[in-house]
Amino acid sequence: MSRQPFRLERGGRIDRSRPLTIRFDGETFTGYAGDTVASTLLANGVHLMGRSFKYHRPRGLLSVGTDEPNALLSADRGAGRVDPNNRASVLEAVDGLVTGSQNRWPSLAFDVGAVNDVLSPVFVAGFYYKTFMWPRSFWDKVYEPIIRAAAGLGVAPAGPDPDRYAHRHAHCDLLVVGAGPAGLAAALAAARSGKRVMLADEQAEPGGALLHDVTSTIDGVPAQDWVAQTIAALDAHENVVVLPRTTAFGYYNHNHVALVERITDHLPAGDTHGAPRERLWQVRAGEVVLATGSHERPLVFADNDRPGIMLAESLRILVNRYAVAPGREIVLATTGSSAYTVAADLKAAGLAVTIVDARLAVDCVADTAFAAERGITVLPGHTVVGSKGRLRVSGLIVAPLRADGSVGPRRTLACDCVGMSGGWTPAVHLFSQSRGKLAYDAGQDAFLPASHAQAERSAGACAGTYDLAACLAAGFAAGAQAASLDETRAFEASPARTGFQPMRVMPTDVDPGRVRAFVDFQNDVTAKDLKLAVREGFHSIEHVKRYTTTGMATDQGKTSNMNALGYVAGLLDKELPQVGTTTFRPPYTPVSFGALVGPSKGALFDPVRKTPIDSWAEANGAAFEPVSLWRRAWYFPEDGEDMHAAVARECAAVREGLGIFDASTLGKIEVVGPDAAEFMNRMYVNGWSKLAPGKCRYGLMLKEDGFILDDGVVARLAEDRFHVTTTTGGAARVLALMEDYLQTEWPDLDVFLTSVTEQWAVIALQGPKAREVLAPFVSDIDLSNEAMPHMSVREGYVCGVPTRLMRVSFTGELGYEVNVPADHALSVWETLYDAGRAHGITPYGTETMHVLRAEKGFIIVGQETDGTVTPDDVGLGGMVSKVKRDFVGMRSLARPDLVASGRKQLVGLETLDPNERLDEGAQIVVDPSAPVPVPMLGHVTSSYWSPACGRTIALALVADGRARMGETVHVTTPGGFARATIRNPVFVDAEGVRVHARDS
Amino acid sequence: MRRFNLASLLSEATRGHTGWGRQWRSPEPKASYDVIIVGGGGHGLGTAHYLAKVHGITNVAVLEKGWIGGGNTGRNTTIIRSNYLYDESAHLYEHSVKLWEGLSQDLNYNVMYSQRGVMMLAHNVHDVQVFKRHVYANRLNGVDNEWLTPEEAQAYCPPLNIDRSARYPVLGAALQRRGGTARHDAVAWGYARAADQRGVDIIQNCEVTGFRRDPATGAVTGVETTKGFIGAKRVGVVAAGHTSVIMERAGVRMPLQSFPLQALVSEPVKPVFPCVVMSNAVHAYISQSDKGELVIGAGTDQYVSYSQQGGLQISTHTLDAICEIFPRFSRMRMLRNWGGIVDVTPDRSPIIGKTPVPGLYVNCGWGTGGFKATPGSAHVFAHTLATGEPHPINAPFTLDRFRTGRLIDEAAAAAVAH
Amino acid sequence: MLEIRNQATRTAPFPLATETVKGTAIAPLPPRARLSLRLRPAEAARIGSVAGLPLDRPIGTFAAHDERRALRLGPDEWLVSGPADETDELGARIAGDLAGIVHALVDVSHRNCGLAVSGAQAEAALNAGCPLDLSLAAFPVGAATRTLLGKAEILLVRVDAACFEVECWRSFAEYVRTFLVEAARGT
Amino acid sequence: MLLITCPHCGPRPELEFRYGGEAHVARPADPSALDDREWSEFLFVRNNPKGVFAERWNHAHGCQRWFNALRDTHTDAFVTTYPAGTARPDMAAEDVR
Repeated sequence: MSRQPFRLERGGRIDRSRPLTIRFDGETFTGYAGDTVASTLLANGVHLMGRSFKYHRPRGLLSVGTDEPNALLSADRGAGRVDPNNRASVLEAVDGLVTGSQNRWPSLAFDVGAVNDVLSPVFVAGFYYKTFMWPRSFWDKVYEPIIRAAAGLGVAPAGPDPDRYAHRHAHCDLLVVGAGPAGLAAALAAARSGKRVMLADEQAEPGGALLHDVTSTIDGVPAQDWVAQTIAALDAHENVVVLPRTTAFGYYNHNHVALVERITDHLPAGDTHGAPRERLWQVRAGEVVLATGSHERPLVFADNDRPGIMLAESLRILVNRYAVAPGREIVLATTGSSAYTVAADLKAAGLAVTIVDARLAVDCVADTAFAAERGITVLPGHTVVGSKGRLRVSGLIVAPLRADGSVGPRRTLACDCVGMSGGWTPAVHLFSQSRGKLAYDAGQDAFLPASHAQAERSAGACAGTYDLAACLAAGFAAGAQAASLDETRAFEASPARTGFQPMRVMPTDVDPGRVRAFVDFQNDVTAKDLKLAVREGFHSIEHVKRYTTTGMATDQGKTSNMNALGYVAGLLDKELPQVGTTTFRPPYTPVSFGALVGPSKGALFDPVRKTPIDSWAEANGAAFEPVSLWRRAWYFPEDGEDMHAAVARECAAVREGLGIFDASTLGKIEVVGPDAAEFMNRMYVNGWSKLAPGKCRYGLMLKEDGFILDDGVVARLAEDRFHVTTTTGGAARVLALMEDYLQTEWPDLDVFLTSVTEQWAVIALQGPKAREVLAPFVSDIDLSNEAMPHMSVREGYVCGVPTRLMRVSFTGELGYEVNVPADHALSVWETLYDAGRAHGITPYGTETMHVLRAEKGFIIVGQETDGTVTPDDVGLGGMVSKVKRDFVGMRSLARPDLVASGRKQLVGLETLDPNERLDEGAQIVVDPSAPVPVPMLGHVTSSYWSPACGRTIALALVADGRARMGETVHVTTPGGFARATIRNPVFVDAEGVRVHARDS
Repeated sequence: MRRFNLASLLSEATRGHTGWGRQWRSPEPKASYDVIIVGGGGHGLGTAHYLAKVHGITNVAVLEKGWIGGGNTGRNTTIIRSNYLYDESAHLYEHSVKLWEGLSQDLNYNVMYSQRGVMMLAHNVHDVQVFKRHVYANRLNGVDNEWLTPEEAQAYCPPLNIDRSARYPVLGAALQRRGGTARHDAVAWGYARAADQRGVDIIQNCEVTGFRRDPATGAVTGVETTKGFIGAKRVGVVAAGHTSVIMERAGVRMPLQSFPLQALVSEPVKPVFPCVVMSNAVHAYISQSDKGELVIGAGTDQYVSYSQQGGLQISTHTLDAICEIFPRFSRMRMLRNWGGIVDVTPDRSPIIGKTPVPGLYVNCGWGTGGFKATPGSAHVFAHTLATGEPHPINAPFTLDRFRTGRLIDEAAAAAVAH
Repeated sequence: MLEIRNQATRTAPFPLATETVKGTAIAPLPPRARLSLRLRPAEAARIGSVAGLPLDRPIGTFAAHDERRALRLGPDEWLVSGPADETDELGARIAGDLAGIVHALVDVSHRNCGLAVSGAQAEAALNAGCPLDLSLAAFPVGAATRTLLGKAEILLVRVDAACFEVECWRSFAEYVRTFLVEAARGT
Repeated sequence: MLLITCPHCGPRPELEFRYGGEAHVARPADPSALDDREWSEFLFVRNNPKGVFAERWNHAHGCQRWFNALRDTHTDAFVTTYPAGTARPDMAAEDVR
């Protein structure tokens, strides 16, 4: 157990009364509540936390923020709760948390992959485009597997994720992103308006940079007290919601902002109480104030990536917020003023500090005076040319810059920690995502928000304002304006040390082509890689980025982009804006798939629609198949039966006795109004004016392009009322298409459409005994053949409940479709089933339905047809009205290719071997020995064992099929070809006698 | 120009890689060219390469509004396959796959065509019918494609969840082993370098603002650009999502609509996903890049847009499906989410060929699937531009098919179930 | 066979027990009579009301009279509901009121089913899947609209500050109920 | 996700809407009178501008009414929405700024 040798005696926002332990690479370390994993490790003197992507260089923490590129760890919270690539800098320390380093073997300290570092002269940017091409077959088998295994950082989770994730849609008048000084002031200003305010911040507690500011005062009180007062003030407003641990990661159209809230990861495993791990917030905000702060820039010099070399402000955070000494002997290398504040705080915490300032002495007089007052040594006008150490920095090599720009003699400053500050980059990510335009501000060397695309304001450091009082005032003004309050307010606050001289790459005394000065740490992109890219003609920053991969690591270039852009601009001798800024894409920081998926998994991935009879089917052993969102009974196996046997038995039962089938999923639309028949005439290929009430007719519907869209039986209930059925999958599509035509093309028609798919459950009774079994339960309807012939509809009662009873058949047998109100369906089904048992009633599923209709040559839309089939193609050309002036799709039927010869037509197929069942989808050829590409005639659309025929049967679409009756063709099989004969597609009862069965 | 190979790479390594020159020049436009190609994506640059290499036409300029490869070439999920149903499509995409197979060597630029296999999952009986139809048709067309049982599919792609109780169980899969992925940026750069080597001028930051036509014949005589007028005997427009905008400047209305298409990648992880998996039923496709990122594609947003930005709901919907099929990825994180602009024709097949304007040719309408076709598309379009007549492979992909009704509708052929 | 009339029992598409999660109660509602009424807006304005229910309320609200309600879902669409045993009576009354006027009246009593969602967190639970602004200001008591809950279409009615009624098509009931329970857990 | 103002229901999230492509493409009164080219233009050829576009939307999960919108396809900003069957308003993107 460690004793935290680098923990400072006093200070910090950690809770020393709540110690905790975490594990890292098998060792146990102690820390306190309020620590991150990084601060815990550093408190214990552990700086080596990771290995870089390409060269496997030893790396430590660079930043304590979300911009951390190096210290990426796996986090293990128990079974199934393991995930890679967590930033140690923001990963909250939780008692019992197990972490591990990544991308190293066999250990972090000794990593074989570091051989890449030795080979780095070869492995420069884009090297793989230039080699690995010979021999050709080696790419897949040798080169690529090696490259892939070397890349990739952490290891993907191994099993399903046991955690729950929540979603929340929210609306507010004002969303403030970032609870630093500007964001807090904005929320404070808006709070009193009474409007709904949301304030989101990615850190565990609000306050932003003020949480590590121990010297500033605001309006006379210490900054951290001001934070506490402000939070208390906001909490007192019911209209304000403060969301800590919540990152706004995506700014989408029309002020739609996505945030992710981390709810349980900071809690010990036993304390989560079933709460979701994370919550995705989708906020529609009237106004947005972005107060997202800024990121510090590293300095680019040789070997600037050793563990112990960090961003300067991060050292200040470690000391002031976490009470951790990142080292005892610290050198701060800087090109700007903010590092002096860091130095003062480090010194105040008892650490030895030296400042190396690349600015000439005359350019940093005020800063050096400030340092001198505090007894801090400053080397102004010095560049950094290298560092020493291997797994931890042991010295910084510096050299004076001469007036002529040359570099003087080197000297090494011994140290165990380095802070670097290359200036600041406003975090304009969300602003840029909102499609606001950025403009380059040369004075600040930064891209700043210029013109807005949405109802948005940027305030504070993200808009280039660094002084505390100015940030507060800007935030307040933004919040007030966003809340339509005409208010401003001045704040009194300690002045901040701001300003820097941008320096893309530190001047050096050696051949810059030989040193490795890292720009993008994680992806191991060096300044010389950028130079190589420019040399090779990659001049757009997007090209440079893609060629070198700079800015494409998991930190998305937060620390590297400005250095890269500035350096490339310098190489090209162009202004920065001419080289461009890379586009910022969501998410701001990586977001778990789980949070994005939310509840939509398992049973909630997609609704499973069930019919009212589903429970009966399940209880009776049905196998189910998914059909669009529905689950339908597929077949009802009896003990030991496979699908083939069950379907054969079910088919026989329907042909010889009685089958009962749940057809409830059929789409149903009630078409009502004086113009109903006219509307139907326009929507369907056939005519409806002459269909008498009480009659049914099979209808066929096209899309405007002339191809079959849907079909179904239509019953005319009254002059002005049709009960239209559609296919199961087509129900929504057909209704939508009808509504579209009705509302937008023919608004003059007096017709209304109502979906009744789920009002009416449909029980199909099919088979010679259908009438006999049904009759006793029907009242008010005469079922006799004369009174109710095939294709008729009657309204009355069955089992005492209202019914729309249709005498229709999709099987070729005497049949009824009993429509009953859905809540009554199960009861009616059970009554009919019980009564039918004496007659051998057999429940059947969709597979049997398919076989029975195929025996009759009936098509199924979507199986015999795809989106390229006309009525004539499937032998239904006769249905197309010759007298109607127009209907949807009619004109297209006359297009040249739709009337050309050689179209595929529906035929039947019989294999020479009556037991051979063809594959649905099999292709049909004349000559199987023809050279590739073998010309194809068509394909098998349906294929079954037909109990009625005692053999297999198939339907197929075959070019000029109707002219090929009797021809023998060859059909593909998994192993070769089968021979088959083309025939008429009706296999059973071609005369259609059975459906007209006389009264028994 | 230096050839790329291990020897040159090692030799440069010893001298700090200072000997590499530009991969392509950055010339000012000449007064006129034999052929101008509008659009510096993979298809356009490839067209220039094949014009020079196959047809000996080197007085060619590629005009790019921004930076080459910056459109859909650099924004797609890099899936390559040729297992299309219809003869016309199968021949086109197979032509492309064959060119992919030798492309690195042809260009002397490693485009990393990785034939790791593309697997399409069948989730219901209808999918099975449709995919088997593809498998059989492909085989007769000389395109590899095979049917796998769920167990075989999982053996090929271990993260696959083949639990039969899943909301959309895997009933089988069609696998094209020769399919795979490639490094998209390298395709643009490789073609640019190869074309440049043969004398083609690649002109970036040059937007075509209008067309000049012969008043007598109506034929195109050149283009107005932000760098001035440039004469041309023939002009080929290969502008993907912006084709309608460009063609309107030539007075031609196209049967095209431009939609946002989104994709996303995860943080990089060690190899975990060996192939490409597509699931049409749940609208998702996924592979893992050589860098380790899971590369995930979604469907288009529903509305026409040139904003290169879509709604979050498209990505979340896709991830729903990905996590349902691959539950282990729930704790992976989305690293980057972006959008492109895809131009979609009514039958979702491309238009490659002549236009009503003499001398003006167009290659567009690749929708969500253009990357895979890059070499084949470029090769036949070069033929069309060089000879004035379509190559037999692109002959069916005319603008006129919308008049005759002879559509090539692969999506319709996979019609949704009854 | 009239003697067996009305003997068939009604079977609800979800369990009849109320589920309470983190203070949010999700309770099945008893069956109701529901009639979809379609009528041109001009005619509706002229008629004023049917079955004692005003037709001229703003789209997205409902009018109530005794146990009857008329939800105005669109310019020409109302969902009229009442006690389950009044379906025929309600239909006849409306048809009578609209005699001679072009309209469509379709019985959808069994198409929809309802759940009550109540409790202080009801709004938050619904917002797990409903993208609308459900604050009292934006969606007050009396509001009624078609919208979405996750991947299902619902009818959402606010009957009280802390009580909503959610109706959906019957086959989506299991999904909607499961979704709401999960959503309540996530509040 | 877009925020779309339904003329009947007010601003609602895009999730509730279904897109319908270009507006004001009236179905010919007598399709048979059109030749193949004219008919194919009606079927397939659409304006696809980068800029203000008149398009159709259906409030599918709301009032279920179709309506039209002017939207700038470059920025996705709506200029206005208006009922189906009414003429395209004479407005440009600048009018709403």
